Amino acid sequence: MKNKESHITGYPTYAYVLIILLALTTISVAATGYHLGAYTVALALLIASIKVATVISYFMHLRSESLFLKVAVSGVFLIFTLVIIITFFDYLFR
Amino acid sequence: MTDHTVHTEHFDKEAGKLGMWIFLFTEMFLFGGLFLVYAVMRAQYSEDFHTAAEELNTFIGTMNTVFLLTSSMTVAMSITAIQRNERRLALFLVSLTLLLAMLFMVDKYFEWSHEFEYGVYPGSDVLKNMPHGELLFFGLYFMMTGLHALHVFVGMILLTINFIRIRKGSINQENFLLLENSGLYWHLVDLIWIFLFPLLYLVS
Amino acid sequence: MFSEASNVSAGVDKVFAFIIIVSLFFLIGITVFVIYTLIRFSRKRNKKAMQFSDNMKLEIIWTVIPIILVLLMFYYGWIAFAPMRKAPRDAMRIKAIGKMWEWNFDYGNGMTSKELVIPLNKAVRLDLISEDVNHGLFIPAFRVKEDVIPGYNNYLWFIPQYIGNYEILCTQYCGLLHSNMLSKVRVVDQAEYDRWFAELEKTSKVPEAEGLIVLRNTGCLACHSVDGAKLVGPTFKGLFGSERTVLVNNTETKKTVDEAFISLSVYNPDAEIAAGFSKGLMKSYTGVLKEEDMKKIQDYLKTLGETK
Amino acid sequence: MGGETYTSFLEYKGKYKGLLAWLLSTDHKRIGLMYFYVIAVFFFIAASLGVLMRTELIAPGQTIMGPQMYNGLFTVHGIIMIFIIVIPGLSVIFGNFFLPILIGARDVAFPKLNLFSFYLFLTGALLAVASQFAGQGPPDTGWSFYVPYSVESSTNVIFALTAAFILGFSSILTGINFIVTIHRMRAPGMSFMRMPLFPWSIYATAWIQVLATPIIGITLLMVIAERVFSIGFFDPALGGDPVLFQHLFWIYSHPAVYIMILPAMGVVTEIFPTFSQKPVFGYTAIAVSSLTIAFIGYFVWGHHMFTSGTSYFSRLFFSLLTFLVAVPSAIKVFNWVATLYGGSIDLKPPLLYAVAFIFLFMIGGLTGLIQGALATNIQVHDTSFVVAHFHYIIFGGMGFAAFAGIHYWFPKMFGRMYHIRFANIAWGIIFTGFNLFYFPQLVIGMQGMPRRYFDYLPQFNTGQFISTIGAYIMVTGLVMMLINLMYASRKGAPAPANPWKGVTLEWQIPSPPPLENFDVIPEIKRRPYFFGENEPDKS
Ligand code: HEA
Ligand code: HEA
Ligand code: HEC
Ligand code: CUA
Ligand SMILES: [Cu+2]
Repeated sequence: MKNKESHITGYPTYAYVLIILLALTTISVAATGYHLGAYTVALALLIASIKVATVISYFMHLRSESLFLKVAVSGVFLIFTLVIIITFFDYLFR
Repeated sequence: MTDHTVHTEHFDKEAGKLGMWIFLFTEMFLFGGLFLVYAVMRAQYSEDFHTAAEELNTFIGTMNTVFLLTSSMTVAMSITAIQRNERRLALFLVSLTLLLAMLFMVDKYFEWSHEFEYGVYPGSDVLKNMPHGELLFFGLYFMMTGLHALHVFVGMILLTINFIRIRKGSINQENFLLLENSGLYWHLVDLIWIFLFPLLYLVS
Repeated sequence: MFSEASNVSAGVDKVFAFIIIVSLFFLIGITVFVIYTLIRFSRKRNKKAMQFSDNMKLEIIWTVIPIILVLLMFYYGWIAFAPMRKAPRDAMRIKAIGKMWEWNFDYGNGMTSKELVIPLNKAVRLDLISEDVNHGLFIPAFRVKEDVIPGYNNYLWFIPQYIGNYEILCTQYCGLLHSNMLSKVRVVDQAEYDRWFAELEKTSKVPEAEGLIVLRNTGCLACHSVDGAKLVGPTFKGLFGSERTVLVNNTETKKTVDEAFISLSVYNPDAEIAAGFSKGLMKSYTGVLKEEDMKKIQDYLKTLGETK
Repeated sequence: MGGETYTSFLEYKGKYKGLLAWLLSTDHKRIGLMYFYVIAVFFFIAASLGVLMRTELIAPGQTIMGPQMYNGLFTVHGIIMIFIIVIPGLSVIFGNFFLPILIGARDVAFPKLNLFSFYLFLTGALLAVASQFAGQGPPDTGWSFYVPYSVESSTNVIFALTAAFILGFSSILTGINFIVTIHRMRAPGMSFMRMPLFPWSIYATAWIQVLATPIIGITLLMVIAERVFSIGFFDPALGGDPVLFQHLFWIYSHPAVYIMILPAMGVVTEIFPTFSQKPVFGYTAIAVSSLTIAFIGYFVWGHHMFTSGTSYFSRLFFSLLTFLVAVPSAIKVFNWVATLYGGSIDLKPPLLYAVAFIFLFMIGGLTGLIQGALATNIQVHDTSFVVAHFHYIIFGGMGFAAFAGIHYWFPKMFGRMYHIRFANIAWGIIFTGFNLFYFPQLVIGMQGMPRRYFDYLPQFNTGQFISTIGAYIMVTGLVMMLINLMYASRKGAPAPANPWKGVTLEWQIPSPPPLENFDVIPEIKRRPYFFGENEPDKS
């Protein structure tokens, strides 16, 4: 791996990220008020995933990490999603 | 402690960080198991989960989300501060993070004691007389938030160590791996909460 | 060669045969080849090793052929399995109830039997119910097996094709006497089945002794038998009125079993330990067993008492 | 030990003296050896329990013990064998000792963490043994801890659960350590494609350790919570779901079987080229198939639950994937055989064990295919067929690979040589006994002899009897092997640096290796397993 000089992220970037995160939280709380049926969970999870992606790439600096780490992180999420889906092969088709 | 008097290895920062990331993967799967149980239970008892979730206080949950998100930002900023050799600012940011963590725990404390007052705690009679789905919901609730609170606690210890070492100067512009890794850990605690919050407080 | 005991058994056996033949082909083939290589290329005969390390064509061949073979195995396994999950609607339904450590077959209307008796050539569907932990119902000759899990509605079905007696075994580990949780299937012709069924109707009208029901529901029968078999604890058969050697504070004493003896044994089992058994196995039933139930047990044990 | 003077890691004196010099050492080789001793002791304990079980089964009815005792025995036998011996086994012993050397490093990435994992491991192991004696008697749930029985049983289940939990964490930390070591500490010039294949298999294994073990951790925690607080995740009386437990358990425990076998495959892959003086055939295929096994192996857990009332569709899915995961194993077998072909073969004990490994692994794997097919699984599930399958593949596979590895690397580890003829004879006895032992189990399993049975129907007596005799024969051989090795480790003739004419890095340094392995970190210019000038220089 290259011996890079550490990237330094400026304070304003972090502040913007926080604002986005808080805004998403507000949306997600507000959305519970509306009865969207089955879509509520989907929406809540979608918003949570966006938040998580933001935290990982900005706060945890995944953006500036090696390609290997990026692949590994996505791989971990992929495996976990697959495990859930495959478990539901049992529960949904019973 | 070691008998390696002739150790010639240079200090490998990348290795430390990589190790931390991989450790975080295992943490994700640790909670992942609980999320899987949650998903299956919820698919079977969605009605009960709904009624049980109504009893949780969304306000407290939301406040805690705000605390954690903000603390995530402050800890990330503290790394920038160290990188720019602004030690005072870094100390301030780390203590701010600790303060927010404290607030989170206090909130949690009130929430749990409120539930205990109503006789809702693991193994209680009130719980046993609830419909199965609600019982499961609360079981999961205590297990998930309990394990999460334990992680917050560990994170606080780490942050305190960082605080001391920044003051002593052993964490500095050249060497701040511990702070970076603690930051990563702290973000993970945040990540998990980001999922816990809608799943436990916002089910409808 | 293939079993025809049930409608699915021949299908299963064919899959066995297919996989075993393919397996033997590879096992023997590779083994012979390795032995040949070890001899032909031993250092004595072959001083200098050939140096090669790749062959794309070979690699592809031995990736593709196994893939085809395993897909075939998968397919045959599936085809022979498919009928096992499609019970016909008009199948005769019997509840198979598993509990530690016995099987009961419930024919409806409170008629239960310890043995599964079924008519020849009729589809039978067993609904699997567990009263405590996991069990597994296995009839080797029929090639059927499903787990009996509390809170689940699992089932299995088959058509018996030969008259005879077959074993039923419990295959899911369920505690102490897992290996004794056995029963039998008796496949009989229709006429005999009707006769047996009429008999069952008659006997099941006779109510069970109240004490026996209490014993069963409290779980005593897990450790004590009523037929003389030695389980964890001493049997109840012939107990009442007999003379027992018990350990009181580590000294052996002889006592005759009466109502008081039984009460003490149940409410404070460690006070007097029957000779040959260890302390702490039986827990006190104080607060669990009501006085009136105690009375029923005592009355029932009297009927099992010494009969000479 | 050559003419030049150096201090080997065995003799090196650091800050501490005597035993402490070992107990507090962070040297990867010393830690590897400590694991070796601890695991050998536990193997001996668990194996004795196995032999006791076999003795009980020599005849139907009660022979030497009652059911309570028997149930405790197979549970503790299973827990020790699985969680203490085969899951960590090869990767902590040979991984610790040889991984750094094979990639040209002086130690693992985090030596202190390594020592810490060792102590976690020791704690877990001792706790598992304590569960035998403390409190209410040995746990009797089977190593799979199926609920609801594991929640209801009044025995020491919590001890065993906690032990498994701690062992899991030790395994995770080791995994992290190895992944980072492989990423960061390879010698200059050693690209991933120039790395020997044992490190490759350790790499694949470490990823499974890291990604699967936490699941069992949390599952065991849930069972503990259920026992202590009656929370009710799995107990149907409280609305829980017993089958969900099985899912969670096997989500870990299936990948775990590949944690066991991958390092074993790595070990024999090192042995074949050395003893045939030929490069490994299909280097890339072997390396890639390790990763494929690790990845697909993650999604086949349901084949342990074909009779648990899981849905029709999921049974199909898991059966299909089970078959697919068998293919990379097949590829490896073909590559090993091709590696031998055309070599100049020196049939020494390590190679004998490695060849026996192929044979027994094939039987184990092919019986796995029978279990993977839906129709036949119904018949053999939870019978002694399964018992034979996994003893063939774990003991015959991983166990024999371990023996092969020990005989291969013994001179390097201890700087001494064992008696070769004696080792060959022991091998013969073990191999014969082994097949006599487990083959009848396959047969009676197909006829319907269930597993975990303390007592059995009379028609299975012949098979069980032969089995027990086979077990005794095998034990004789194992004891001979043990004696040979123990004697050699103290009194054996000094071994040269490279007794087998190997070409990987561990053979380029003295036996036993010096404290920091290499004076000068070597620079790697070509693929491993290069035995002459004939091979064109790839990559
Ligand atoms: C090291 C451990 C290990 C390994 C590597 C494997 C490998 C395999 N296992 Fe095994 N298994 C266990 C350990 C292991 N297993 C254990 C411990 C249990 C029981 C757990 C319990 O219940 O207590 C078990 C149980 C088990 C079951 C459940 C049985 C039941 O309870 O009903 C199944 C079902 O599919 C299965 C299948 C397989 C398959 C298909 C492989 C494959 O990966 C095998 C691949 C290998 C080969 C195929 C052989 C080599 C190839 C050739 C010779 C070439 C020819 C090949 C073809 C034509 C394909 N195993
Ligand atoms: C690594 C895995 C492993 C190994 C090696 C063994 C080895 C043996 N096992 Fe097995 N066994 C399991 C894993 C293993 N087992 C598991 C997981 C189960 C399932 C448990 C359950 O159902 O929950 C099981 C179940 C099981 C059963 C079935 C119980 C039942 O279902 O009723 C039986 C019965 O015969 C048995 C017997 C034996 C015997 C006689 C040996 C013998 O082969 C052992 C003989 C070996 C020796 C006597 C060794 C002497 C010591 C040395 C030479 C030390 C040298 C060491 C080093 C150099 C490191 N075992
Ligand atoms: C876990 C197993 C277990 C259960 C359940 C159990 N017992 Fe026992 N019981 C034992 C053992 C072991 C002994 C012998 C040791 C002793 O005397 O305490 C025993 C002894 C006895 C004795 C004295 C017999 C003698 O020969 O001295 C009586 C009477 C008895 N039990 C009745 C009961 C009744 C009634 C119940 C149910 C309410 C019950 N037991 C439940 C294990 C059990
Ligand atoms: Cu019932 Cu085993
Ligand atoms: Cu498996």
